[in-house]
Amino acid sequence: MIKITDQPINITEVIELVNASGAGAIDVFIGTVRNKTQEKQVTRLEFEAYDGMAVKEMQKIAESAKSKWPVQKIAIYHRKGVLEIGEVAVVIAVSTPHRKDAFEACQFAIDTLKQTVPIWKKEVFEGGEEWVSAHP
Amino acid sequence: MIKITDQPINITEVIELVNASGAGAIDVFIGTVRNKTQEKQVTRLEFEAYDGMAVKEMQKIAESAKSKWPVQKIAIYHRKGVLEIGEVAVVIAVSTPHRKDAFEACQFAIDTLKQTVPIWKKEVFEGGEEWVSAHP
Amino acid sequence: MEVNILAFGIAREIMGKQNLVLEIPNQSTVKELLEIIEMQFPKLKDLASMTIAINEEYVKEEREIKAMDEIAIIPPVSGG
Amino acid sequence: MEVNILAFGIAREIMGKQNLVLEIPNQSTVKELLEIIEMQFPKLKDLASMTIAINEEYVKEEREIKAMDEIAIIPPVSGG
Repeated sequence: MIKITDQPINITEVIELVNASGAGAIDVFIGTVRNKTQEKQVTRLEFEAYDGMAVKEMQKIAESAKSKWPVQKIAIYHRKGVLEIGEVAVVIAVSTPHRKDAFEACQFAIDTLKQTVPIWKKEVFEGGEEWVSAHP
Repeated sequence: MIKITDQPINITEVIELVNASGAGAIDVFIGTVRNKTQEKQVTRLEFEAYDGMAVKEMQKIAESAKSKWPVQKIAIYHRKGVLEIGEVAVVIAVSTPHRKDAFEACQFAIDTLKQTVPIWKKEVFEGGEEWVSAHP
Repeated sequence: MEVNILAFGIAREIMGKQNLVLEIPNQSTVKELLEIIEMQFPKLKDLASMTIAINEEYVKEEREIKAMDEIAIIPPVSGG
Repeated sequence: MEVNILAFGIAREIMGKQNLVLEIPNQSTVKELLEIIEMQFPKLKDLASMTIAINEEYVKEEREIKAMDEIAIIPPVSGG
Protein backbone atom coordinates (compact mmCIF):
# COMPACT_ATOMS: atom_id res chain seq x y z
CA MET A 1 0.00 0.00 0.00
CA ILE A 2 2.88 2.23 -1.03
CA LYS A 3 2.77 4.19 -4.24
CA ILE A 4 4.54 6.88 -6.23
CA THR A 5 2.26 8.25 -8.90
CA ASP A 6 2.16 11.04 -11.46
CA GLN A 7 -1.66 11.06 -11.30
CA PRO A 8 -3.78 12.97 -8.75
CA ILE A 9 -4.07 11.03 -5.48
CA ASN A 10 -7.54 9.77 -4.61
CA ILE A 11 -7.68 10.40 -0.85
CA THR A 12 -10.69 8.13 -0.34
CA GLU A 13 -8.87 5.25 -2.00
CA VAL A 14 -5.94 5.64 0.40
CA ILE A 15 -8.21 5.77 3.45
CA GLU A 16 -10.12 2.68 2.31
CA LEU A 17 -6.86 0.76 2.11
CA VAL A 18 -6.43 1.02 5.89
CA ASN A 19 -9.94 -0.03 6.90
CA ALA A 20 -9.74 -2.84 9.44
CA SER A 21 -12.42 -4.20 11.72
CA GLY A 22 -10.02 -4.18 14.69
CA ALA A 23 -9.22 -0.50 14.17
CA GLY A 24 -11.01 2.18 16.17
CA ALA A 25 -8.91 5.04 14.88
CA ILE A 26 -7.57 6.20 11.55
CA ASP A 27 -5.29 9.19 11.25
CA VAL A 28 -4.74 10.65 7.81
CA PHE A 29 -2.11 13.20 6.89
CA ILE A 30 -2.55 15.13 3.65
CA GLY A 31 0.24 17.35 2.38
CA THR A 32 -0.96 19.99 -0.06
CA VAL A 33 0.73 22.68 -2.13
CA ARG A 34 0.64 25.99 -0.28
CA ASN A 35 0.42 29.29 -2.11
CA LYS A 36 3.42 30.73 -0.32
CA THR A 37 6.62 29.80 1.45
CA GLN A 38 8.57 32.37 3.45
CA GLU A 39 6.47 35.15 1.95
CA LYS A 40 7.22 34.24 -1.67
CA GLN A 41 4.18 33.54 -3.85
CA VAL A 42 4.44 30.01 -5.17
CA THR A 43 3.05 29.36 -8.65
CA ARG A 44 3.47 25.59 -8.70
CA LEU A 45 5.65 22.77 -7.42
CA GLU A 46 7.59 20.16 -9.33
CA PHE A 47 8.31 16.83 -7.65
CA GLU A 48 10.97 14.47 -8.90
CA ALA A 49 11.45 10.98 -7.46
CA TYR A 50 13.99 8.19 -7.61
CA ASP A 51 11.04 5.86 -7.97
CA GLY A 52 12.43 2.45 -7.07
CA MET A 53 14.39 3.65 -4.07
CA ALA A 54 11.60 5.96 -2.93
CA VAL A 55 9.17 3.04 -2.80
CA LYS A 56 11.72 0.97 -0.85
CA GLU A 57 12.26 3.77 1.67
CA MET A 58 8.51 4.25 2.06
CA GLN A 59 8.16 0.51 2.70
CA LYS A 60 10.83 0.80 5.40
CA ILE A 61 8.82 3.57 7.04
CA ALA A 62 5.69 1.40 7.00
CA GLU A 63 7.58 -1.52 8.55
CA SER A 64 9.17 0.73 11.13
CA ALA A 65 5.79 2.23 12.11
CA LYS A 66 4.38 -1.28 12.50
CA SER A 67 7.25 -2.26 14.77
CA LYS A 68 6.86 0.81 17.01
CA TRP A 69 3.05 1.06 17.26
CA PRO A 70 0.15 -1.45 17.04
CA VAL A 71 -0.55 -0.42 13.45
CA GLN A 72 -3.27 -2.43 11.74
CA LYS A 73 -2.66 -1.01 8.28
CA ILE A 74 -0.70 1.83 6.77
CA ALA A 75 -0.78 3.36 3.30
CA ILE A 76 1.59 5.97 1.86
CA TYR A 77 0.96 7.61 -1.51
CA HIS A 78 3.25 10.29 -2.96
CA ARG A 79 2.63 12.31 -6.08
CA LYS A 80 5.31 13.40 -8.54
CA GLY A 81 5.38 15.74 -11.51
CA VAL A 82 3.92 19.24 -11.69
CA LEU A 83 1.46 20.23 -8.93
CA GLU A 84 -0.66 23.37 -8.79
CA ILE A 85 -1.66 25.24 -5.62
CA GLY A 86 -4.03 23.18 -3.47
CA GLU A 87 -3.14 19.86 -5.06
CA VAL A 88 -2.27 16.90 -2.88
CA ALA A 89 1.40 15.88 -2.78
CA VAL A 90 1.28 13.14 -0.17
CA VAL A 91 -1.31 11.12 1.75
CA ILE A 92 -0.50 8.88 4.70
CA ALA A 93 -3.24 6.86 6.41
CA VAL A 94 -2.71 4.75 9.53
CA SER A 95 -5.24 2.61 11.38
CA THR A 96 -4.76 1.46 14.98
CA PRO A 97 -7.02 0.18 17.78
CA HIS A 98 -6.65 3.44 19.77
CA ARG A 99 -6.30 7.01 18.62
CA LYS A 100 -3.06 8.09 20.29
CA ASP A 101 -1.10 5.45 18.37
CA ALA A 102 -2.68 6.51 15.07
CA PHE A 103 -1.55 10.12 15.56
CA GLU A 104 1.94 9.14 16.66
CA ALA A 105 2.52 6.60 13.90
CA CYS A 106 1.20 8.95 11.21
CA GLN A 107 3.34 11.84 12.40
CA PHE A 108 6.37 9.53 12.57
CA ALA A 109 5.69 8.43 8.98
CA ILE A 110 5.52 11.93 7.49
CA ASP A 111 8.47 13.19 9.56
CA THR A 112 10.61 10.24 8.44
CA LEU A 113 9.45 10.50 4.83
CA LYS A 114 10.70 14.06 4.72
CA GLN A 115 14.11 12.94 5.98
CA THR A 116 14.79 9.73 4.07
CA VAL A 117 12.67 9.26 0.96
CA PRO A 118 14.48 10.30 -2.26
CA ILE A 119 11.95 12.78 -3.59
CA TRP A 120 12.79 16.36 -4.47
CA LYS A 121 10.61 19.41 -4.65
CA LYS A 122 11.25 22.50 -6.73
CA GLU A 123 9.23 25.60 -5.90
CA VAL A 124 8.41 27.80 -8.85
CA PHE A 125 7.74 31.48 -8.04
CA GLU A 126 6.95 34.49 -10.15
CA GLY A 127 10.30 34.93 -11.89
CA GLY A 128 12.35 32.22 -10.22
CA GLU A 129 12.60 28.72 -8.90
CA GLU A 130 14.35 26.89 -6.10
CA TRP A 131 15.00 23.30 -5.04
CA VAL A 132 13.72 23.12 -1.47
CA SER A 133 16.37 22.53 1.22
CA ALA A 134 19.12 22.16 -1.38
CA HIS A 135 21.38 24.82 0.07
CA PRO A 136 22.38 25.46 3.68
CA MET B 1 -18.53 23.15 9.67
CA ILE B 2 -19.87 21.32 12.67
CA LYS B 3 -22.50 18.65 12.30
CA ILE B 4 -24.36 15.95 14.18
CA THR B 5 -26.00 13.57 11.75
CA ASP B 6 -27.87 10.29 11.74
CA GLN B 7 -26.67 9.60 8.18
CA PRO B 8 -23.32 7.99 7.24
CA ILE B 9 -20.53 10.57 7.23
CA ASN B 10 -18.97 11.33 3.86
CA ILE B 11 -15.27 11.62 4.72
CA THR B 12 -14.38 13.33 1.44
CA GLU B 13 -16.99 16.02 2.11
CA VAL B 14 -15.45 16.78 5.51
CA ILE B 15 -11.93 16.97 4.08
CA GLU B 16 -13.04 19.28 1.26
CA LEU B 17 -14.49 21.66 3.86
CA VAL B 18 -11.00 22.42 5.18
CA ASN B 19 -9.29 23.01 1.83
CA ALA B 20 -7.46 26.34 1.93
CA SER B 21 -4.84 27.71 -0.41
CA GLY B 22 -2.70 28.84 2.54
CA ALA B 23 -2.71 25.37 4.06
CA GLY B 24 0.15 22.96 3.48
CA ALA B 25 -1.10 20.30 5.87
CA ILE B 26 -4.39 18.63 6.65
CA ASP B 27 -4.75 16.14 9.46
CA VAL B 28 -7.86 14.02 9.54
CA PHE B 29 -8.98 11.86 12.44
CA ILE B 30 -11.55 9.16 11.75
CA GLY B 31 -13.11 7.26 14.64
CA THR B 32 -14.60 3.93 13.59
CA VAL B 33 -16.52 1.20 15.38
CA ARG B 34 -14.15 -1.53 16.51
CA ASN B 35 -15.19 -5.16 16.69
CA LYS B 36 -14.07 -5.53 20.27
CA THR B 37 -13.44 -3.62 23.48
CA GLN B 38 -11.62 -5.21 26.38
CA GLU B 39 -11.94 -8.63 24.76
CA LYS B 40 -15.73 -8.48 24.42
CA GLN B 41 -17.10 -8.91 20.88
CA VAL B 42 -19.08 -5.82 19.96
CA THR B 43 -22.10 -6.31 17.70
CA ARG B 44 -22.95 -2.67 17.17
CA LEU B 45 -22.86 0.75 18.82
CA GLU B 46 -25.69 3.15 19.57
CA PHE B 47 -24.91 6.83 19.81
CA GLU B 48 -27.25 9.30 21.46
CA ALA B 49 -26.66 13.05 21.39
CA TYR B 50 -28.01 16.15 23.08
CA ASP B 51 -27.98 17.74 19.64
CA GLY B 52 -28.14 21.45 20.36
CA MET B 53 -25.62 21.41 23.16
CA ALA B 54 -23.35 18.94 21.35
CA VAL B 55 -23.11 21.31 18.38
CA LYS B 56 -22.34 24.22 20.73
CA GLU B 57 -19.60 22.26 22.50
CA MET B 58 -18.12 21.21 19.17
CA GLN B 59 -18.11 24.85 18.07
CA LYS B 60 -16.24 25.73 21.27
CA ILE B 61 -13.64 23.10 20.43
CA ALA B 62 -13.22 24.57 16.94
CA GLU B 63 -12.82 28.10 18.37
CA SER B 64 -10.41 26.88 20.99
CA ALA B 65 -8.27 25.05 18.40
CA LYS B 66 -8.16 28.23 16.32
CA SER B 67 -7.00 30.25 19.31
CA LYS B 68 -4.22 27.79 20.19
CA TRP B 69 -2.87 26.91 16.71
CA PRO B 70 -2.76 28.70 13.33
CA VAL B 71 -5.76 26.71 12.10
CA GLN B 72 -6.99 27.71 8.66
CA LYS B 73 -10.16 25.63 8.78
CA ILE B 74 -11.58 22.92 10.97
CA ALA B 75 -14.56 20.60 10.48
CA ILE B 76 -16.08 18.22 13.03
CA TYR B 77 -18.79 15.72 12.06
CA HIS B 78 -20.29 13.26 14.54
CA ARG B 79 -22.68 10.46 13.72
CA LYS B 80 -25.55 9.36 15.96
CA GLY B 81 -27.94 6.39 15.92
CA VAL B 82 -27.05 2.75 15.36
CA LEU B 83 -23.60 2.01 13.91
CA GLU B 84 -22.30 -1.34 12.72
CA ILE B 85 -18.68 -2.54 12.96
CA GLY B 86 -16.39 -0.53 10.69
CA GLU B 87 -18.74 2.43 10.37
CA VAL B 88 -17.48 5.95 10.95
CA ALA B 89 -18.57 7.63 14.20
CA VAL B 90 -16.58 10.85 14.00
CA VAL B 91 -14.44 12.74 11.50
CA ILE B 92 -12.30 15.75 12.40
CA ALA B 93 -10.31 17.57 9.73
CA VAL B 94 -7.91 20.44 10.41
CA SER B 95 -5.87 22.46 7.93
CA THR B 96 -2.81 24.51 8.94
CA PRO B 97 0.19 25.99 7.12
CA HIS B 98 2.58 23.45 8.72
CA ARG B 99 2.06 19.82 9.66
CA LYS B 100 2.97 19.82 13.35
CA ASP B 101 0.12 22.21 14.12
CA ALA B 102 -2.37 20.10 12.15
CA PHE B 103 -1.54 17.00 14.20
CA GLU B 104 -1.64 18.86 17.50
CA ALA B 105 -4.89 20.70 16.80
CA CYS B 106 -6.62 17.58 15.51
CA GLN B 107 -5.55 15.51 18.51
CA PHE B 108 -6.66 18.30 20.84
CA ALA B 109 -10.05 18.37 19.13
CA ILE B 110 -10.77 14.65 19.47
CA ASP B 111 -9.38 14.49 23.03
CA THR B 112 -11.58 17.43 24.07
CA LEU B 113 -14.62 16.11 22.21
CA LYS B 114 -14.42 12.91 24.23
CA GLN B 115 -14.36 14.93 27.45
CA THR B 116 -16.93 17.64 26.86
CA VAL B 117 -19.38 16.94 24.06
CA PRO B 118 -22.72 15.51 25.28
CA ILE B 119 -22.81 12.36 23.19
CA TRP B 120 -23.24 8.89 24.67
CA LYS B 121 -22.22 5.54 23.31
CA LYS B 122 -23.79 2.21 24.18
CA GLU B 123 -21.90 -0.91 23.23
CA VAL B 124 -24.05 -3.86 22.33
CA PHE B 125 -22.44 -7.30 22.79
CA GLU B 126 -23.65 -10.82 22.31
CA GLY B 127 -26.11 -11.04 25.18
CA GLY B 128 -25.62 -7.67 26.82
CA GLU B 129 -25.06 -3.96 26.48
CA GLU B 130 -23.24 -1.21 28.32
CA TRP B 131 -23.10 2.58 28.32
CA VAL B 132 -19.41 3.37 27.85
CA SER B 133 -17.70 5.08 30.83
CA ALA B 134 -20.98 5.35 32.74
CA HIS B 135 -19.74 3.58 35.85
CA PRO B 136 -16.50 4.05 37.78
CA MET C 1 -42.09 25.44 40.90
CA GLU C 2 -42.34 22.96 38.11
CA VAL C 3 -39.31 22.28 35.92
CA ASN C 4 -38.86 20.21 32.82
CA ILE C 5 -35.82 17.96 32.75
CA LEU C 6 -34.18 16.25 29.80
CA ALA C 7 -32.23 13.05 30.38
CA PHE C 8 -29.76 11.28 28.08
CA GLY C 9 -27.92 7.98 27.83
CA ILE C 10 -27.84 5.85 30.93
CA ALA C 11 -29.61 8.58 32.94
CA ARG C 12 -32.52 8.42 30.50
CA GLU C 13 -32.64 4.65 30.92
CA ILE C 14 -32.51 4.82 34.73
CA MET C 15 -35.23 7.48 34.82
CA GLY C 16 -37.29 5.57 32.30
CA LYS C 17 -37.93 8.54 30.04
CA GLN C 18 -36.31 11.37 28.13
CA ASN C 19 -38.54 14.08 29.62
CA LEU C 20 -39.38 14.43 33.27
CA VAL C 21 -41.45 17.07 35.04
CA LEU C 22 -40.30 17.72 38.63
CA GLU C 23 -41.65 19.90 41.39
CA ILE C 24 -38.77 21.71 43.13
CA PRO C 25 -38.63 24.55 45.68
CA ASN C 26 -38.28 28.03 44.21
CA GLN C 27 -34.68 29.29 44.05
CA SER C 28 -33.24 25.79 44.14
CA THR C 29 -29.62 25.55 43.01
CA VAL C 30 -28.21 23.00 40.63
CA LYS C 31 -26.70 21.17 43.59
CA GLU C 32 -30.08 20.95 45.28
CA LEU C 33 -31.73 19.82 42.07
CA LEU C 34 -29.18 17.03 41.73
CA GLU C 35 -29.95 15.87 45.27
CA ILE C 36 -33.68 15.80 44.56
CA ILE C 37 -33.15 13.80 41.38
CA GLU C 38 -30.76 11.35 43.04
CA MET C 39 -33.23 10.82 45.87
CA GLN C 40 -35.88 9.87 43.35
CA PHE C 41 -33.57 7.70 41.24
CA PRO C 42 -30.91 6.26 43.59
CA LYS C 43 -29.23 4.29 40.77
CA LEU C 44 -27.93 7.59 39.42
CA LYS C 45 -25.57 7.70 42.41
CA ASP C 46 -23.67 4.73 40.94
CA LEU C 47 -22.60 6.73 37.89
CA ALA C 48 -19.00 7.84 37.53
CA SER C 49 -20.27 11.41 37.31
CA MET C 50 -23.47 13.34 36.77
CA THR C 51 -23.75 17.00 35.90
CA ILE C 52 -26.44 19.40 34.87
CA ALA C 53 -26.50 21.59 31.79
CA ILE C 54 -28.77 24.61 31.67
CA ASN C 55 -29.77 26.14 28.34
CA GLU C 56 -27.19 23.94 26.59
CA GLU C 57 -24.27 25.07 28.75
CA TYR C 58 -22.42 23.39 31.61
CA VAL C 59 -23.10 25.31 34.83
CA LYS C 60 -21.72 25.54 38.34
CA GLU C 61 -23.46 23.82 41.26
CA GLU C 62 -24.35 27.18 42.83
CA ARG C 63 -26.33 28.26 39.76
CA GLU C 64 -29.95 28.99 40.68
CA ILE C 65 -32.64 27.28 38.61
CA LYS C 66 -35.14 29.54 36.86
CA ALA C 67 -38.60 28.56 35.67
CA MET C 68 -37.86 28.81 31.93
CA ASP C 69 -34.48 27.04 32.04
CA GLU C 70 -33.86 24.10 29.75
CA ILE C 71 -32.38 21.61 32.20
CA ALA C 72 -30.51 18.50 31.09
CA ILE C 73 -28.95 15.65 33.02
CA ILE C 74 -25.52 14.78 31.64
CA PRO C 75 -24.13 11.37 32.64
CA PRO C 76 -20.48 10.60 31.73
CA VAL C 77 -20.07 11.48 28.05
CA SER C 78 -18.56 8.93 25.67
CA GLY C 79 -18.65 10.34 22.17
CA GLY C 80 -15.93 9.98 19.56
CA MET D 1 36.45 1.17 -14.64
CA GLU D 2 33.40 2.82 -16.11
CA VAL D 3 30.38 3.46 -13.90
CA ASN D 4 26.93 4.74 -14.67
CA ILE D 5 25.60 7.43 -12.34
CA LEU D 6 22.04 8.63 -11.88
CA ALA D 7 21.45 12.17 -10.68
CA PHE D 8 18.28 13.74 -9.28
CA GLY D 9 16.90 17.15 -8.40
CA ILE D 10 19.39 19.95 -8.14
CA ALA D 11 22.28 17.51 -8.70
CA ARG D 12 20.75 16.54 -12.04
CA GLU D 13 20.45 20.20 -12.96
CA ILE D 14 24.04 20.99 -11.94
CA MET D 15 25.39 18.00 -13.85
CA GLY D 16 23.23 18.83 -16.83
CA LYS D 17 21.82 15.32 -17.21
CA GLN D 18 20.11 12.47 -15.45
CA ASN D 19 22.66 9.84 -16.55
CA LEU D 20 26.40 10.27 -16.44
CA VAL D 21 29.13 7.79 -17.36
CA LEU D 22 32.31 8.29 -15.31
CA GLU D 23 35.72 6.65 -15.45
CA ILE D 24 36.91 5.90 -11.90
CA PRO D 25 39.82 3.85 -10.49
CA ASN D 26 39.02 0.22 -9.67
CA GLN D 27 38.09 -0.37 -6.01
CA SER D 28 37.13 3.28 -5.46
CA THR D 29 35.03 3.87 -2.35
CA VAL D 30 31.87 5.97 -2.18
CA LYS D 31 33.90 8.72 -0.52
CA GLU D 32 36.40 8.74 -3.37
CA LEU D 33 33.63 8.71 -5.94
CA LEU D 34 32.04 11.74 -4.28
CA GLU D 35 35.39 13.56 -4.49
CA ILE D 36 35.72 12.78 -8.19
CA ILE D 37 32.19 14.00 -8.89
CA GLU D 38 32.63 17.17 -6.86
CA MET D 39 35.89 17.91 -8.67
CA GLN D 40 34.06 17.71 -11.97
CA PHE D 41 31.02 19.69 -10.79
CA PRO D 42 32.25 22.14 -8.10
CA LYS D 43 28.74 23.61 -7.62
CA LEU D 44 27.74 20.37 -5.90
CA LYS D 45 29.92 21.45 -2.98
CA ASP D 46 27.48 24.26 -2.22
CA LEU D 47 24.69 21.80 -1.41
CA ALA D 48 23.55 21.30 2.17
CA SER D 49 24.37 17.61 1.78
CA MET D 50 25.11 15.05 -0.89
CA THR D 51 25.07 11.31 -0.46
CA ILE D 52 25.28 8.28 -2.67
CA ALA D 53 22.82 5.44 -2.89
CA ILE D 54 23.89 2.11 -4.35
CA ASN D 55 21.33 -0.35 -5.67
CA GLU D 56 18.57 1.79 -4.17
CA GLU D 57 19.99 1.78 -0.63
CA TYR D 58 21.85 4.43 1.35
CA VAL D 59 25.45 3.28 1.89
CA LYS D 60 28.43 4.17 4.06
CA GLU D 61 31.31 6.20 2.66
CA GLU D 62 33.69 3.25 2.95
CA ARG D 63 31.56 1.09 0.66
CA GLU D 64 33.57 -0.05 -2.36
CA ILE D 65 32.03 0.59 -5.79
CA LYS D 66 31.51 -2.46 -8.00
CA ALA D 67 31.14 -2.43 -11.78
CA MET D 68 27.47 -3.44 -11.86
CA ASP D 69 26.29 -1.14 -9.07
CA GLU D 70 23.39 1.21 -9.71
CA ILE D 71 24.81 4.44 -8.35
CA ALA D 72 22.66 7.48 -7.58
CA ILE D 73 23.51 10.95 -6.35
CA ILE D 74 21.12 12.05 -3.63
CA PRO D 75 21.03 15.80 -2.92
CA PRO D 76 19.01 16.99 0.14
CA VAL D 77 15.61 15.30 -0.10
CA SER D 78 12.47 17.43 0.16
CA GLY D 79 9.44 15.23 -0.37
CA GLY D 80 6.17 15.47 1.51
